[in-house]
Amino acid sequence: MHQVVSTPVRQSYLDAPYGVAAWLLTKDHKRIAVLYMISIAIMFSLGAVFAAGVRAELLTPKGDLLSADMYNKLFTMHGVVMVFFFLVPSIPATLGNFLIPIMCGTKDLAFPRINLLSWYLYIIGGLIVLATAVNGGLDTGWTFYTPYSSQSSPTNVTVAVFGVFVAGFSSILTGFNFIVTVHRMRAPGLTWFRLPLFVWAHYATSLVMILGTPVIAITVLLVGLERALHLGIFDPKVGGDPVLMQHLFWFYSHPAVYIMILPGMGVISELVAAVSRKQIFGYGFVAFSSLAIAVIGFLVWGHHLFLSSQSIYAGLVFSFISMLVAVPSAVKTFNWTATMYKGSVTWESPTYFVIGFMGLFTIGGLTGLFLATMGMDVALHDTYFVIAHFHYIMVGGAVMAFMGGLHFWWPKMFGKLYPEAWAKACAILIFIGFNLTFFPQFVLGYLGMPRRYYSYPDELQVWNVLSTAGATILGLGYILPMIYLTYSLFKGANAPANPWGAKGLEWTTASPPPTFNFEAPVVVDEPAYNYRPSGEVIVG
Amino acid sequence: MSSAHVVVPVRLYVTIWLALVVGTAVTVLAAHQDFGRLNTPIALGIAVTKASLVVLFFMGVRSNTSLTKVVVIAGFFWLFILFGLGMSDYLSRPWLGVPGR
Amino acid sequence: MLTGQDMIGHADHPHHPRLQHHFYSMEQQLEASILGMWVFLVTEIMFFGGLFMAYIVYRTAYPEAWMASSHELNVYMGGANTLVLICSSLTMALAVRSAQIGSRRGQIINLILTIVFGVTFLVVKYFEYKAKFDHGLVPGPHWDPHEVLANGSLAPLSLPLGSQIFFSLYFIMTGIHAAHMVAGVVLMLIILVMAWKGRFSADYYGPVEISGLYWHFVDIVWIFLFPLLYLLGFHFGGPPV
Amino acid sequence: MSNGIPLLPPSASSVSTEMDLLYFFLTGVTAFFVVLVAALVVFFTIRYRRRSPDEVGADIHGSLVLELTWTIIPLLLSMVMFGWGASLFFRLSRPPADSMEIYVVGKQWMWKVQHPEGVREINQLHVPIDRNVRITLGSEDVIHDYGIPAFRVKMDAVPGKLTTMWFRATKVGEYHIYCNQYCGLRHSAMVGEVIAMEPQAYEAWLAGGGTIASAAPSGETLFREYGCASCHLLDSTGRGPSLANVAGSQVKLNTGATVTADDNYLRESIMNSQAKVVAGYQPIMPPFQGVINEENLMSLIAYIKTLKK
Repeated sequence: MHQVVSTPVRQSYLDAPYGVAAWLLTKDHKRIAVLYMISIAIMFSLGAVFAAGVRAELLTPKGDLLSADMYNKLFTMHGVVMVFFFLVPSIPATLGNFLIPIMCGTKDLAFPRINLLSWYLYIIGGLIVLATAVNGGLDTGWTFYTPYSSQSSPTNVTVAVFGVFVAGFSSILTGFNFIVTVHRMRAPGLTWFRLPLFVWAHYATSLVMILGTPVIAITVLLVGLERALHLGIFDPKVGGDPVLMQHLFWFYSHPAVYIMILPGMGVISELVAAVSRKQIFGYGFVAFSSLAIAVIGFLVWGHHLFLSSQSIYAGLVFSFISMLVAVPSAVKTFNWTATMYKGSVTWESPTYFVIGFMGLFTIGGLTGLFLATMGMDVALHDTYFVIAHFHYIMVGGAVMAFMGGLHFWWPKMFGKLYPEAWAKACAILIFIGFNLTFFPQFVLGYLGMPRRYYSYPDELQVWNVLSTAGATILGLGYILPMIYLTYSLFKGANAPANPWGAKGLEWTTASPPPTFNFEAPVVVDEPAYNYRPSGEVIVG
Repeated sequence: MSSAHVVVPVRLYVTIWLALVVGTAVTVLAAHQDFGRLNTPIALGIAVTKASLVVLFFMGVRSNTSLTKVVVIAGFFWLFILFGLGMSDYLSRPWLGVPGR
Repeated sequence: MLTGQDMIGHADHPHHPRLQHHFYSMEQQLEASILGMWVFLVTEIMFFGGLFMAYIVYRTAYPEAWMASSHELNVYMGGANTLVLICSSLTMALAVRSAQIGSRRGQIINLILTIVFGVTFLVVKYFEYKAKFDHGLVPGPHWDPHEVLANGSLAPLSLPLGSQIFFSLYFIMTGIHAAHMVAGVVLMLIILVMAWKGRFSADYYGPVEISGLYWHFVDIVWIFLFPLLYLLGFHFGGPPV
Repeated sequence: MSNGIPLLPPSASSVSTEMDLLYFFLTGVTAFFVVLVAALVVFFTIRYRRRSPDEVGADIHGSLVLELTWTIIPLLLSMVMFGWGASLFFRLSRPPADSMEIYVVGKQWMWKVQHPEGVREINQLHVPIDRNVRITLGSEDVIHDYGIPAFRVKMDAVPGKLTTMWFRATKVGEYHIYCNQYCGLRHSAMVGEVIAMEPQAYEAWLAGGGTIASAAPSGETLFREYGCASCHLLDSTGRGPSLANVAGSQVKLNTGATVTADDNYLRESIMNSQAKVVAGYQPIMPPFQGVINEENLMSLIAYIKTLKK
């Protein structure tokens, strides 16, 4: 790769200019990424506190710790905060925001001001939703199913859905910025097939963001209007169909799962290549599987409606396509595995996160097939099996990848090294805690325990106790990095430009990068992951 | 260099405008006639034609990059995913003959 | 496909004052903003798409109610508004053209005309909505359809089940469209001020062009709303009076 | 119900064995691939660990054969899952013709059950074993979901329409009923028991009049009180069509179309009587939407189904 010679760094993006106003009005994608990182860390912590309340209540079969009302509000806020304010923006708005312009060899995203606007919309949406949480709470579940949300719920649904509506635009603007940047801003010589897979994955994610998010926006708007003005669109009494809301909702919310996991897959693709110091196995297949997931992911939403009075024939189509979407995920997993074959695999902390991700994501993906199998779904629909499955994908997969990426790029983002031993302990704790929390929920699900239950039959207690115990370990696993990463900011050793010996444009510039990312214009003349620049490389 | 920014003669814009006015008149006149099952296809056909004129000429897609064309087509393609798969449920609900299945 | 690699040659040229620092050239900047606008319009398509989906579902379920309710809409106002919007699209296209050839006067005249047409549309819309409220065709607790008899008095009107949903969708679809019109008029006012200050030239007219794209898009939505909402009722007991 | 740590729910219906088999098949596939991937990753991590700081991996870029292998094998496996699952789902969706009919209405937060002969109960469900039972579900307010894990069946109860599920209990016992679709404050209290009984015991229970006194009027009473009987005469001379033998028959409408008079048609024709008018009759019947509740509606439908010439 054309080495941009690192002249001694005069000023990193963190240095100049200081001050609250300089940060809050910044147009620098790296600073916006940091703003996002702080905000989603707060949202994640809040979501985790809500989850802790839920798990604590479920320690015993009877409803004793909380009131049923409080319990319902807690799981609702856990879902809303974690999905719309943590998982959807997590990797794209932080790592993606920081890295995509650098990986494209450019100074910034195409629309820096819109990037900042996106963060402000996120904050406004978040504040609206949190205001609802304080002011009477919200008890609809994050799915806002009608007619419960539009007629029956005693809580402030109209305001809450408006918060989600606003946050949706923040997501749209992020995706929109990425798409234009990848199309229009790539450095000379940086062809599509020289792009890092992280960029491919984010491109695919952005497609889902811009094509799906507007539909959830109009859906929650309709729910809000229906509730405020009693328009009747989802009201069976005047001929409305509540199930239509589920169609519209899942048209976004199933692909939204890919908004959460695709960036994680992008992170893992980078990490696997870097920790193995090896060209990714089957670059083209990994790249196009991201696009395949994004596109096919739009055709499967009806598998959430098998038992909702949806036509069985539509169900057949949705089930069939859901099976197809499993294939590109399998292709990715096998390609990552094959990348490690004859690699030079480091035992540094990112490897721990990669291995953790591979295990959890594989379980999460395969258990999705249970739910896409129509007959099986009859037994599992709306049980804890569903909860376990999507936590394996979203937490086991996406959050593990996020943690891995955060550790991998931390020295680049802040120019500081974190304590390796603590990072490894964190990965191990999360892996153990996660499995202990969610594996029992698979069993609970087939035993029939419905989701969103405040009390449950006595014989299910043993699995619930295990799950709550695991959640404690998991919580510890998440608190740890908040401590040692913050510590590293102040006391960590200064990081060199390329601490991992990895390939990629981001490692050719200083740690932390200067305000305009590179000291000199970037020209790219080699493929990504070119660890053995011996000869021209056949992609595929 | 892209050809997106050709300056189009005023005459072309006025022609398109005339076509749109005529299209509006035609669709209103067509609505006065009863073509049975063809009523909606005719109305939509005229609307699609009018919209295409606006997209191609007023919005300049005709002379824009192929990427813009792909973006426009993708937008409508996704719209039809929503309509098509959504209606696959509603239209096939009576087929099995079991309520709610 | 236009990326930085095509631009490297331009990098050494003296910078245009309107070139933002992270672009190589004015051309790349313009291409990026045009692509950005189109991507944004795709999100708009999907946003309205959810409403059209609801429209299709309920029209299939309640064809009678759809025709009977459409019959209550005012085709003349709807048709007039269609023509108004088509004219505004023409003036918008001409405003962009004026910017391309650097005619400040052309921009100002055409932008003002566009704004006037836009406001006309909204005024007509206001009278239309008012009539619906007067006739009790407002979904929700105040749903109480009436019709005006020959002697001017009101008589209760019986509409089939599903009509309330038609009017819900009518208000939401045309309401969101009208909100887009308001946003468009505000946008045009901003562009007008910039044009007044002579901000645009043959090298730099991106803001006019992308605002124009937005304006045309709003026009296109109406081109579909008009037949789908207004013209349906013709087959229900003859043309409306 | 169980001692020790439960792994599977009780197996008490005609489909539970097959559902378990499908579950084990899917679990087996999952376990195989998880172990495969985990073993390979761990093995590679150890076998190819970095031995010197400057070491890089081998120059391998991909293999079309491998890519095809791990595309096609998962595809074929998922097609097996799809086929098996779809076939089971179809069987679970089509109640056998000889099923006895029970009506269940979900209401925040209870299940109201109505047996043949008008016998009623709340939250409990008494059923005979070795008999096909068809449950017609309705909802009074929001979406609920009637699930019986021991029978491996479940279905949403959606307001504004009727839905169907069926099962054949095979083992005498008491099993959980859950509401699976979140429905508000006391969602987790919307539970009950299904009591599977020997057929004779069920008959005896029915004869005893169920577990609650029949406070609600019978379908026949409702038919009279709502004035249905004044137009819908049995001999087709009334202002409304005769309802004798109407259930399940083909009905010709005034639009020329023909529909099957299933439960949802009967429901719609009462609630929204103008929607589908029988050919040869005037649309003079008032809609009963908002007049009649779901529970009474179910009674009416059950009664209409008993009408014979």
